[in-house]
Amino acid sequence: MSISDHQASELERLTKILREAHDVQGVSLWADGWKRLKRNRAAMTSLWILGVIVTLALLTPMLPLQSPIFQDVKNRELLPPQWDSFSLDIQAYDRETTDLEKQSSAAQGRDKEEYTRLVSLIAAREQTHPIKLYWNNPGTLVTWMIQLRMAIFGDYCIPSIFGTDKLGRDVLSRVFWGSRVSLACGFIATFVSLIIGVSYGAISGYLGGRVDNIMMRIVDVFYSIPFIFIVIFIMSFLSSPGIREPLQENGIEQIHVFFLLIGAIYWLTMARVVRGQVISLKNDQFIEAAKTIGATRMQIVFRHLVPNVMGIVIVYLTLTIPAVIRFEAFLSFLGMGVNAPDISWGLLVNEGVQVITVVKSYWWMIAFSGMALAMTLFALNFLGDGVRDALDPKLKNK
Amino acid sequence: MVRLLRKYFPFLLILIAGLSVVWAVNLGTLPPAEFVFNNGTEVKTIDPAKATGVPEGRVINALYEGLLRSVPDGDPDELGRTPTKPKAVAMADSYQVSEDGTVYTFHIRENAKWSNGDSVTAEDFAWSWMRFLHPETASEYNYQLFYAKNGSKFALVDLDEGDPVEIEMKDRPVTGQMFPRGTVRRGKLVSLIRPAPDREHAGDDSHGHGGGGISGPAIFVVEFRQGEEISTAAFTIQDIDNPEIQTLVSSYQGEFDLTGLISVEHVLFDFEHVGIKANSPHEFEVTLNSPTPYFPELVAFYPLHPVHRGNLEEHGDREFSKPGKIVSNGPFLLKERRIRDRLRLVKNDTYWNAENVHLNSVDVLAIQSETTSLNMYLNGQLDWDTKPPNTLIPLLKERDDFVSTPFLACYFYRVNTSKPPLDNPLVRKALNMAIDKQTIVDSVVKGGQVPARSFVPPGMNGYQSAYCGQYDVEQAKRLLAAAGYPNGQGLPTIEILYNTADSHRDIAEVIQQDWKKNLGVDVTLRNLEWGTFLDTLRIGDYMVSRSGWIGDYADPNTFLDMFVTDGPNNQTKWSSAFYDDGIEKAKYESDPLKRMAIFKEMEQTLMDEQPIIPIYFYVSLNMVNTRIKGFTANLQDVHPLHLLSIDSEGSED
Amino acid sequence: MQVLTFLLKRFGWMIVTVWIVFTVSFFLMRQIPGGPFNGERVLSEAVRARLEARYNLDAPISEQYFTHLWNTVQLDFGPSFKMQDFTVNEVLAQGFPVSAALGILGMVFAISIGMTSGIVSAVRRNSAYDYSFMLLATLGIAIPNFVLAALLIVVFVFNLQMFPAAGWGDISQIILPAFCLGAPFAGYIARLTRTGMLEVLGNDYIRTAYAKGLSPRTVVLKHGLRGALLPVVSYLGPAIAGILTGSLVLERIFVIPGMGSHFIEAAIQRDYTLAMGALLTYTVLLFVMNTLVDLAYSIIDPRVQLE
Amino acid sequence: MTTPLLQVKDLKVHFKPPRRGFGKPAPVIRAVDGISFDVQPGQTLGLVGESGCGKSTTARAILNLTGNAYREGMIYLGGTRIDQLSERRMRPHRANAQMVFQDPFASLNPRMTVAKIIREPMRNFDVGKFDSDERLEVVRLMELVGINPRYMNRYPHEFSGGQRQRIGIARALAVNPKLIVCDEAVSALDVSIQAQVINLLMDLQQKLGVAYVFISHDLAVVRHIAHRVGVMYLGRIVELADADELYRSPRHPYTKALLSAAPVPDPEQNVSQKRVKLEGEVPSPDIEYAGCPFAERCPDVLPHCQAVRPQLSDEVHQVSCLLYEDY
Repeated sequence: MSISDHQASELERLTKILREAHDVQGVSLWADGWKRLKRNRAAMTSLWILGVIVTLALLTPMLPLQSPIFQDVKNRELLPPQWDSFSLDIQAYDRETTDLEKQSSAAQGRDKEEYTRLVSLIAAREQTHPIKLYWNNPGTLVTWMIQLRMAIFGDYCIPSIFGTDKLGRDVLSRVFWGSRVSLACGFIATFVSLIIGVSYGAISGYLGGRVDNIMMRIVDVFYSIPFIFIVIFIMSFLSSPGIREPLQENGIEQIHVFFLLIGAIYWLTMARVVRGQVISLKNDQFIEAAKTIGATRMQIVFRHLVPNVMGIVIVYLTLTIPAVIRFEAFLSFLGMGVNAPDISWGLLVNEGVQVITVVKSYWWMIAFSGMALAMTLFALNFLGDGVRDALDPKLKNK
Repeated sequence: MVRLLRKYFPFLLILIAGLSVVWAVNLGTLPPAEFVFNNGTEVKTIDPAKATGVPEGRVINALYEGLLRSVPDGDPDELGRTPTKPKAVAMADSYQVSEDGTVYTFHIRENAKWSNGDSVTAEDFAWSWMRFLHPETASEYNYQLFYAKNGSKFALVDLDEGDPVEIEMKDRPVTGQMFPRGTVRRGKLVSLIRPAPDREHAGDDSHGHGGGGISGPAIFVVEFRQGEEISTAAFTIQDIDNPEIQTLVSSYQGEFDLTGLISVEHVLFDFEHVGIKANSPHEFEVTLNSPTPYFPELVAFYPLHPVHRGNLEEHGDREFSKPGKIVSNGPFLLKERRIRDRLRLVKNDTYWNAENVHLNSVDVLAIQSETTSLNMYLNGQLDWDTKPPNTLIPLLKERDDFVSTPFLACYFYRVNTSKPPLDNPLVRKALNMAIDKQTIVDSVVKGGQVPARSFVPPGMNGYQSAYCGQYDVEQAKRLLAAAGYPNGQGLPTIEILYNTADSHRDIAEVIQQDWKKNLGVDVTLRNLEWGTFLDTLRIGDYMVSRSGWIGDYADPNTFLDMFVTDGPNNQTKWSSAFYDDGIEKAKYESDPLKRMAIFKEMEQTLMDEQPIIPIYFYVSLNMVNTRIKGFTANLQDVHPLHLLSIDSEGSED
Repeated sequence: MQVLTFLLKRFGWMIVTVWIVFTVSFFLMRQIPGGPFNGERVLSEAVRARLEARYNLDAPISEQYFTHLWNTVQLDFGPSFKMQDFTVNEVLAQGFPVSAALGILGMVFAISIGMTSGIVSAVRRNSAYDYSFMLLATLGIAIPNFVLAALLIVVFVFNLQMFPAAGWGDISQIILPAFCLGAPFAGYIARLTRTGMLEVLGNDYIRTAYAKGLSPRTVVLKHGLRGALLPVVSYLGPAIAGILTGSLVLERIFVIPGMGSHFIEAAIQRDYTLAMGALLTYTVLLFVMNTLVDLAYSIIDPRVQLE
Repeated sequence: MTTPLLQVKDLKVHFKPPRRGFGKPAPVIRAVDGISFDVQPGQTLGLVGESGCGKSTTARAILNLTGNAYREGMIYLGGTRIDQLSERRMRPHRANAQMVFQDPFASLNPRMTVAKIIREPMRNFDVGKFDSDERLEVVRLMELVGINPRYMNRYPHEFSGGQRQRIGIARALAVNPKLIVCDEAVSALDVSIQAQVINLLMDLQQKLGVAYVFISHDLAVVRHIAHRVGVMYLGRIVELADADELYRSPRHPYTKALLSAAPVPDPEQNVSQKRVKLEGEVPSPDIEYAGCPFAERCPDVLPHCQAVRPQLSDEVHQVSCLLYEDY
């Protein structure tokens, strides 16, 4: 056998083993934790609830809901929860448009004047199409989803089982649409805080010494800043004429900045938590091992340290999301939250709080939005507990 | 030591907590007053000269009293509103107007007293009005006295050569406060020396209309006469060693000797030549530039209430109004003041009409939340709630303690006439006609407000408002088509700006929907918090903006003069020479009928051009405990506290 | 000695913090649109110019900065722009004790209710007490405090007529707001206490203590509590910050004349000096509290080192 | 004699421990206090001593892992002085010297699969590609260290201690190092497993010609694997000799004591030696001694031992004791 033959057969053998190895997949710590989490009934229920809430929020445009912003102050103001059926008039509108289109194609060539009139009328009807009216000029994706909904459910709408608000809008649909903003706020802001906090904390903790000292003093300084104030200022600043237009031209709405801003506030505790974990991990031998095998500092931080602190980070995330959602509600209370026609749970709850008086309590205005908010936060809390138990290394070794 | 601390730490913590609770709950308490009402917000100041706003007015009218008082008087009209009239039931017991309507003589009642026992004299008024106009006071309302002869020259330091001037030397007895003033010398301005170049820029403010009097380096050469002797001296309000002044002096080549240049506090138009004069301790005379039929209303307005000179000179500008220091002449005294909590007023026994003041103590609360305020009212903690929440008004209306009438205020949208397509009056008219104002009134604000078809609210004596058209979708569509946007095609998105408060958003949302539905116009909303909102409005970075205006007095002028070209409150970029002329003409018209006719014509112009879209006229909304007597619904929503009394028999609780 | 150097160092950092906050907010405030003298009624230029001169706002920004900074160093925050009858110092002097009282009481509520229910839950693990307490605690965390306030007002003010609706002055008026303020933190503290206790009670030395014949109460209070105290104390820092924010809302709902309302109003109305004064007060307060928490932490846990 | 692969000259490593609580600042710990030795290519140097004598610090110092600790002396690896290199400039040299760690449970990243763990150094140094597929190289290495390569996608916690140590060795070998520092590499393992791993290491030395610095507190283990052995006491080498020589005729009283306390691997040889019992406790490394640090516990102590510091003699069998100096 020649050398190359030998090599070839060796290669073949190794490749075969490699293929076999593919069938033997290990159980990572994550999978391990997940297994434990699955046994925790409260956490799993929470996870399911959250899953359902998030899915519903994502699919909201496809659900047969009434318009969240269309008002009927005359007839439907502050109705209590009810089962009276309600339907939209979109199909009729579309039928009319189709009729007009038929007429125009009939008129085409025959009666030029009539044809132009009809064409411009059809174009105008496009402009005033109910979808644009009922959902405030939705984006492409949402429009598509609403059209899908029209294809499935037609004009049918779920009745106002959550009642209507002071402008005659359907609370049920507002709660659903509000979930989109609130959850987006919770998740995006938390994600921002995660990125900043984890990187900052991990770098600070790993580098240690003077760098760590300075970085943590900076965190201390930030900790002592009452952020609500800064938020007020920055939001005002961003809405000032010289700033707003350039941002909008680049497709950045105030709400996006709002998300980022909240995220940028909540990274502090995350950074501290991560730093603490990193400090306790960084003298572990596998970190020294990583050094000896030539990993750079950044590799050590982000390949070796960060994945190992993600457990605690996830636990902390489940605490941050509720905090962020509550902060958004709090800002809405002060009138600095999302802008109309955007809806958030905080806004709805705040609207509800205003009509709780002894003269008359329009309880449905707060009950459902409050419940949605509380349920989400509740579920996140329980999930956080469950995740902590599942990932707790103390339990693991037993 | 540390270990000891460590051991007992939990107990220490508990001890600290306990002590702080004791301290926390042991804060001073006030027994409740006889009458408690919500003033809506913290008053910014109770110095009449500096105050603005309705809440401030309520307090200042209770603490101070002017020459006249606006009181409900006469028979209620068909809406149940009692007209309010400025009457001599205050410091003045009577007044006369000269035949040409320009000289007012007020007779101050003999028994008018300050709370420290001093008599209220005409001199007090002259001095207080001088302070009110003085540029250093920077009173926001000072234009109310620009009607007085030379009033604006004094306030705006609008000096021309030949004018009589007063010079305040830099020798104020108390530094850091404006009164007592330093030595004042009076003379004639013979020369005003200012840098020659840059006239193009300085041109705007050299006459003091725009830029706050004489700004930049200036040297005043003043001539003094003492018997036969005539002397001149040069003054400047800058520092002597200010380089600009130095250049000015060295480059000066005129006839006057500038060597003895003196730096002084102020050089103002001589107040002795302003039409405000104390003829005798009890006779006070005001000379106006032109007949001003609503001048008595201004006199009754709280900024013109007097303050006690000795009090102010002793304690200074900020301190004089503190409880314990304040000397006032109104029906009530200020007993205590807690910021953003309450003002405690007690009856003033030295008040001339004290026997007819029935309330012994009044608490003025500063509750901003409408819901909280209503809760406190319903809970018996308040006797008068000034702002019940909109949502509940249909329910509250049924109660007999709900007092509501339309008053002199309009809720309207400003339209920025410089932004296409809103520069087209047809578009503006179409927008106006496409708003279902009745629905807004019935279903959003709900307080019995009246849809506005004009800008000036109805009910003004002898005035018939103009008309801007009904809710008419077809007509609106036609107008829009005529403007070149059939069915809203090609019309850019319109943005409605509003501030984050009250039901502005609800209204904006309804209008957004009306426009979209009726005209096919895309509308976006933009809310800003108050400070940003005002600034945005001022620099004109908006398309359509929510606004409101409360009349200062019962005359169309208070509404209409704001839309003259470049008027500070115009803010719509709308300009009409015809309109400007009309408003100016009305100023000098002494025939009331003709005057009203001019106003009506002008308002019609405004409504035809539509730089503003009136939405509705406000109503006053008050919840008043039925045990309170003397509370009358009126056109200006003024409810002087000294007219209220408690009917103990009608008491509910 | 080491405590002293620690405190000195912290003091140094506090100065730095305050300076940073001062500088950032000074320039941020002047960057944002809307000056302090804007009102619905537009001022004439003359009056505006005079007002700006009165408050030194017409000076070059750098001069304003240094003047203001120097005054601040001397603890003189200047006159309030909007509450013209008062200096900022007067406003803060009136508002601070009120907020402090509310905050302290809220904190005491939070700690006492939280720790008690946490201890009970831990001792009676998996009992009905445990479940209901923990459910309540989670609820407390999940419900925004302004919602809680609205509900409590309906129940306690109108249905039961136990408390006045709002206001400030006597003890009956402080209970509801303090409770609403403390509730979410009580929830957190209850959970922290429970977890901390369970961790400690699972340790060997607790079993030894039982074996030595110590009564369960002694064991729980002496050893268990100490274990529970650590996480609770370390939570106090964020809790204090949260209490400050929470009081902003509750002061509004319950008409309490504290710092919170000044703070928000000043920011909205562009009352530069008052906003600055309130901001710096909060900053110092937060810093001092954080430092105290660190100190307390090192007292109860000998392993912790002061940096 | 060829040029040594590793040369350590007069190495000192001192730590300044952080302050704790309210206590006084702790004094400097002289973990390594002036040691020198060479390692020849393909040879094994054993370092023995009680815990706390500075063995592990020495190991870390060789690989530039002592962080911010104060360090003195010179270290040459393959002729290059490495002790003053920055982290970045050290990196290329790391491929030459690898380490196998004490705790098989802590030295592997629990979040990575075995394949990833072994592949990581290859990636970092861009070596070891077998037919341009690193995974094949991983398979080869796993076979080499005796783990079934089918399990390459498993995680460390799914392996036993001995297997994990083999993974650690595979990781060290991945970059074809000339030197591997084994820091108590087998002490955490059961005795039977220890033997397997030791044999593996020796096999690998045979096959690959790699040199070891083998650190252990267990004299028997060291004797088995080492060509030369150094005995450390309080941060110094007190005796350094060829393994056979050292075990056969120890000279330093400390070495003698250690050997007499150790389990007897070869009863015949130890008959003649009587058990030497050490008095007292290991003194703390934060005191600077004027004389011999072992003097307090030394059974053969001389009067001037407390005052005069012994130097390591300059022979093949080096010893640092006044008994062998000319006094």
